[in-house]
Amino acid sequence: MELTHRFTVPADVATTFAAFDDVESVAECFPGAEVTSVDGDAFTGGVKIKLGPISLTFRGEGEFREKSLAKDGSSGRMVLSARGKDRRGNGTAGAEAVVALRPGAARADGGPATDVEVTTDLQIGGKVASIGRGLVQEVSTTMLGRFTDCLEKKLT
Amino acid sequence: MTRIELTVDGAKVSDDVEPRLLLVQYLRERLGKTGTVIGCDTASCGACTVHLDGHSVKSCNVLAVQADGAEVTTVEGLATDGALHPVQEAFHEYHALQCGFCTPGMIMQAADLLAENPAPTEEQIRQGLEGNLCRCTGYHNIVRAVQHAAGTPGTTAAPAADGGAA
Amino acid sequence: MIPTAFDYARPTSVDEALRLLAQADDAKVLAGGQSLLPVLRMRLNAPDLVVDLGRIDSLRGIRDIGGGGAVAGGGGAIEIGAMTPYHEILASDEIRQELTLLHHAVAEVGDPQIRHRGTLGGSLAHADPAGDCGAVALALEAEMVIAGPSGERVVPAADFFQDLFTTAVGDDELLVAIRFPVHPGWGAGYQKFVRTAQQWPVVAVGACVHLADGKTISEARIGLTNMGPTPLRARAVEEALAGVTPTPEAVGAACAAAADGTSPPSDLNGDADYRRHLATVLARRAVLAAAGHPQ
Amino acid sequence: MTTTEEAPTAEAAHDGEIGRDRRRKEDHRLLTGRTRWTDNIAPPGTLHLAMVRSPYAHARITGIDTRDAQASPNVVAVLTGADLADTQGVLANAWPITTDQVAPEHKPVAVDRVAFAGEIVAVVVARSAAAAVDAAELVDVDYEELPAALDLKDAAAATPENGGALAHPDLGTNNSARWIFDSAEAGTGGDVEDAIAAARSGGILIEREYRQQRLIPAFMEPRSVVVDPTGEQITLWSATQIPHITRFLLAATTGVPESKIRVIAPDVGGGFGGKLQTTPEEWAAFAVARRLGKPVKYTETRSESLLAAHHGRDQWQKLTLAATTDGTVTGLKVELLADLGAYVALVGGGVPVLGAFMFNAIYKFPAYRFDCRTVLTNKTWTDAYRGAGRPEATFAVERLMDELAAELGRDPLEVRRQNWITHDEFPFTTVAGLTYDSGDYESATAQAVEAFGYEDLRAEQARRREERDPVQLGIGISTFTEMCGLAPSRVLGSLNYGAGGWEHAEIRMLPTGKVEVTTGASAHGQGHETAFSQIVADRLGVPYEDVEVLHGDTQVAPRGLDTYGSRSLTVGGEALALAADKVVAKAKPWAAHLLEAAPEDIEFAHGKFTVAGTGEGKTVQEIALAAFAAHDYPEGIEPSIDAEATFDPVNFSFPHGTHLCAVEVDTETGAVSLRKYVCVDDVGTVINPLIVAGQVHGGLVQGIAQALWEEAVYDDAGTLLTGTLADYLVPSAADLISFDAAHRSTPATTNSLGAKGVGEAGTIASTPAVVNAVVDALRPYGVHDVRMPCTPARVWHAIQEGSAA
Repeated sequence: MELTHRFTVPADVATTFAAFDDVESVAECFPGAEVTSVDGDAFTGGVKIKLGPISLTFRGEGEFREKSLAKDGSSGRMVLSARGKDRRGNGTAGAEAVVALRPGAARADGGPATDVEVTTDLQIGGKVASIGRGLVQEVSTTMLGRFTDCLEKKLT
Repeated sequence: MTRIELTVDGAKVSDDVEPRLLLVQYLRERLGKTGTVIGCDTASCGACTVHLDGHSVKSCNVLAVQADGAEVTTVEGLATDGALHPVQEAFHEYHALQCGFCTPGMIMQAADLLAENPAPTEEQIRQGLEGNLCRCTGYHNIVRAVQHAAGTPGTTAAPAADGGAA
Repeated sequence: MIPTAFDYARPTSVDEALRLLAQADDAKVLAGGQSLLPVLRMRLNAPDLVVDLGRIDSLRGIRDIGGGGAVAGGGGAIEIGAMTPYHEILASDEIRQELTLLHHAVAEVGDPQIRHRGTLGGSLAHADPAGDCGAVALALEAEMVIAGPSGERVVPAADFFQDLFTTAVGDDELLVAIRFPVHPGWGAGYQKFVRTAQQWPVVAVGACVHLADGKTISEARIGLTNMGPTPLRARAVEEALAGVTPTPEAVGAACAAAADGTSPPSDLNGDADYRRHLATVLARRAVLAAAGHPQ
Repeated sequence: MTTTEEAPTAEAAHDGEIGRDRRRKEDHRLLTGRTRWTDNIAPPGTLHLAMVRSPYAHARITGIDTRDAQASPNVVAVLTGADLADTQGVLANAWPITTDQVAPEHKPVAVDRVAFAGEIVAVVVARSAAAAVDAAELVDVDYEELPAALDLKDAAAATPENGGALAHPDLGTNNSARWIFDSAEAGTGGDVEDAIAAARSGGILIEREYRQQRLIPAFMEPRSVVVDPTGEQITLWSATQIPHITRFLLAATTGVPESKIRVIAPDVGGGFGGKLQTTPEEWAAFAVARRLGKPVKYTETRSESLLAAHHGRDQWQKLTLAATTDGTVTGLKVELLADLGAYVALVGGGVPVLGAFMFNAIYKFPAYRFDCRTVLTNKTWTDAYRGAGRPEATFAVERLMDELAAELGRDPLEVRRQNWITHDEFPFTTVAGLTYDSGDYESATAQAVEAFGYEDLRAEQARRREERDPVQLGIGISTFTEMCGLAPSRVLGSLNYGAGGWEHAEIRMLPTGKVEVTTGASAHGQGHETAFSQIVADRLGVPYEDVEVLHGDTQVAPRGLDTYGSRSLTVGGEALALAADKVVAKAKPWAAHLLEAAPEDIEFAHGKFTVAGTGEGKTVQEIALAAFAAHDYPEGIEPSIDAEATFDPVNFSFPHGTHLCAVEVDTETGAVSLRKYVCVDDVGTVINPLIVAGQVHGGLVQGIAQALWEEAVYDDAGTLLTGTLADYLVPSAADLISFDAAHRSTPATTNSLGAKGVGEAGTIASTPAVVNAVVDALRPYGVHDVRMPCTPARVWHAIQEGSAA
């Protein structure tokens, strides 16, 4: 399941890049998420997905597979991968998110802007993915939408 | 544990049960009413259908604690004084069962259907059985059996242990 | 499969239920249980506490609440307790005559066994985008009565459904009743499209229309099911229908906009394109049925 | 909708039991809830099992932490594949279709690698089922994901060199076996390439690719197993079709002597091939019970059943049909890929081979080639599902005959008539090398056409087309035959099948006059107790009520090869008939002795031995009592008139039939609804018309469901998306109509009963009838095919694409 979210941030690419680089701060935007440890580009944590009838707690680890920021600030890109499993052994989740940053059109006040594109390949597996019209997939999509909405608000 | 008291097939029973215990598990595991069976986990197949206070329900989709104070009739309580219920008779006569696993639920739902509508059309019978899956009969003979039972005296009056049909 | 262990409470009043919810960390409210129990059995949820509303008698019943109150329209209103099972709604002559669209939709919910246990309030609070009654509540411009720690509040259906499985009901609140304005003289049509009978709708459309002088559509309200994360109103269709003589061609043309502003899912039952198309066909059929059979 | 009485036919007038529509003996216990399902059985002290299953399609197990689960309340043990490695045995493949077949070893509980989502990685044993499930959630398994082979075509093409995913990397290939039949090589027909070349230059060539989607048998009773190791024997109760095969393979793969194993299939709630399996769950339960010395029980949930019980069908078929411009078929070439899933199941590899002999169906094709590859993927294993191989073949050829007719602009019935074997040509040896012993396709078709109102429906179709009615009518035809009564042991041996095909029966004449019958054919809904009672009552001349049929217990009926492939009546029923004849033969000297007459003067009729020309006689039941007492009997014979018989037929049986289906297709929504379904099946002699009609109805719906509703769907990571009955769409009564199912009879010549078998007929025939009808409705819209299941979305898209073309 691949999902793409796009938004624009009122800051230059380098500033936006730095904001994304702060895993703990970014995680605050995911409802129910917490980062328990950070070690260089790797981190561990959990996320409690709680929506309507569904309540699942995933624990796992993630890492930045790639981080590149053009020296001239013309582009930034990071690839973040994370995987986890449900606390009750009923499912697995894996995600690879590619964050692509490009300078956006200058703002009305003349300040810099960055166009952000987050492409997430989300894979829910195990029992939870097998039941009820892809309910868990739908829920995950919704949660991811809320996450990027929050990021957008946080950075703008 | 929660204390429950209910009437099952005419007999009063009481037990302490875990709140998470499903009615069908209570019937099967605690009361030995193994005539009622479990066919799925999503309330799709209807194999576990029983009557709860006179109405058909899927007993896998009701907690035992929710049945506290209620009257439950299972397929084992449907025959009265050794005589089969007209729906049971009709299922036999019209070969409306093969492996028989869906049969208890199918019979309980058919009995409920006829209690609510004593003279259903074929279409109404089919709609009335939409919550019960059968893999053997193709439903053809089930529909005929229910049509036949609809014309049989004694079908529409729910059995005494049923607590009466609404 | 058996659910995970939980504590169980069976309050006999709304106040008691609210107190339990306020104290609980992780509680689920059990109404008819027809959607909740499969979820618990699949262990997609493992609440600490289940609060069973089954013994709160005040939550059950169908009441004529007259023309006053918050509900506009002048035709009076009917209040349905949140814990009223579908089969009671289905058996009500009053609902069949005054809220025909609701009657039609309820007749299509699940299967007979589910309708014996399932409740209107339970399903609306569950807010499954494929549930039959959400779109109908929107089309009928129902109002939701929500009880909370600080008393009751009334939320229009349009503000009630917020997102996938998300409503205006807070964790410490309960949906206690649904009020439906009665629209004398309006016609109703409900079109549910399924692949097999007991399935959730692939798409469903509920329509109610008012015909001026019995000929021209003066006003229409259309609710869409499973065309996005929440039930939706097809506003573009409603606008296009105003003043239209309900011929198949004219209604069809107006209903071409049925999928405007929707974001239907793609799943095993159909892709989003197909659902968008289906919405236009079902909307036309629902509107024609509504216009052809005014009350 | 029509409700038609099942054809009473001539047999109804028969004064014996055979042909009577007896109400079933089985019914009473099933109607009143006194049934003995495996899940109802719990010896004292039974422990309950829960399975920890892999969420990944393909992964290495890098660690299993069972500590929390072990510490969970009421848990007795948590056992991993490593714990059970030495005792759990393996799951055998009984039909390696080629000598060089590639097959991975299949351990019941995975030891270091999982090859499909749902594979068992650990077993939790607890004092209650709930405690076992609670603890199973606490087993923490670490996996390292491996690339998964999922798509059938990709998997077939994958090699270590091209980097394609391999289901079992150590095997170096996903291709398990390649099996070819070529009529030119076999000497049964010409070279299909010649026929294709000729058609290419001046005839008609129909080239199509059809997808047989993956199905799930979805028997109503979830599988369940109870193992009691206490006492001298280990008793295993299982919801299985094959107690005898299970006992043999348990012994063969675990080292426990066969004599120490008793397998019981009590009441079994449907199978349809889905319980024709030796399962990881049975083997694991057996190993755990032996290890703990306690009775154990495992009953799967429905979602586990859909995930892990074997699936069926799942083939890609590439077909080339050559014909002359006058519509005479000159050759058929079949290239087939069959998805085995992660392991080669009990007879899974052989399923396409069963179809290989059937692609030519009822037709006189002069040249034929069948080339199939079985392919391993990281999905649930596949094996027999009602019809096994033959529905796939029938679908292909019946779809092709419709396509040929469309190409020619002719009525599809006419094209079939032109090509089928006529009644005066039997016995007929086909291009696939089978000899069809009997049949009458013309009569069955004529009867079906009349009952259907074929001409009227064609007229209505024309009218709707003319009026551009948004709801179009389609008519589908399927004239099928099948090889069934899976038996001839020599033939099965020549196909490399691991067992024979005989069946065994025993008749015990009890002193009270009751007749105790055992059969190795273990029923799961087919009504053996009734139909077999009829056969025995007829042959022995005893009251039907006095016959008791026992089955499904290796201690009660020790010899048998179980129930599948529509074999019970043609093989098992015949064994019973032969045993009954032996009883009569054994009783005859007793009768002569007791009646003080010469054996040659004794006549037997209606259960009574009489002295020719006198009224004096003894019933076979009276002789049974005399044999029990054994006070007075001829010298030189044993004091028993009991008999047993084993029957191994010389050929398969070949039921056939004509199925006609009318559907209405709503071109606005793509919805397909059944309008009318008529079938006339020739299943040979009918023992019980009521049971035969029931088998046909049920079969029809399973075939119709393949056409319209059912499909097991995986996502691109190998997760089964149709994991509940809310997602895997088994139809209900509300989705169907009543059927007009009649039968005719040209008796089989391969058994004395004349029976041909009926269990699979409806399923085999109905799928192409429905799809042909859907396509027929949509031909004016430029539609030539709709992939199964013909969902409304697929139908609607097909119309859009067809109309745009």
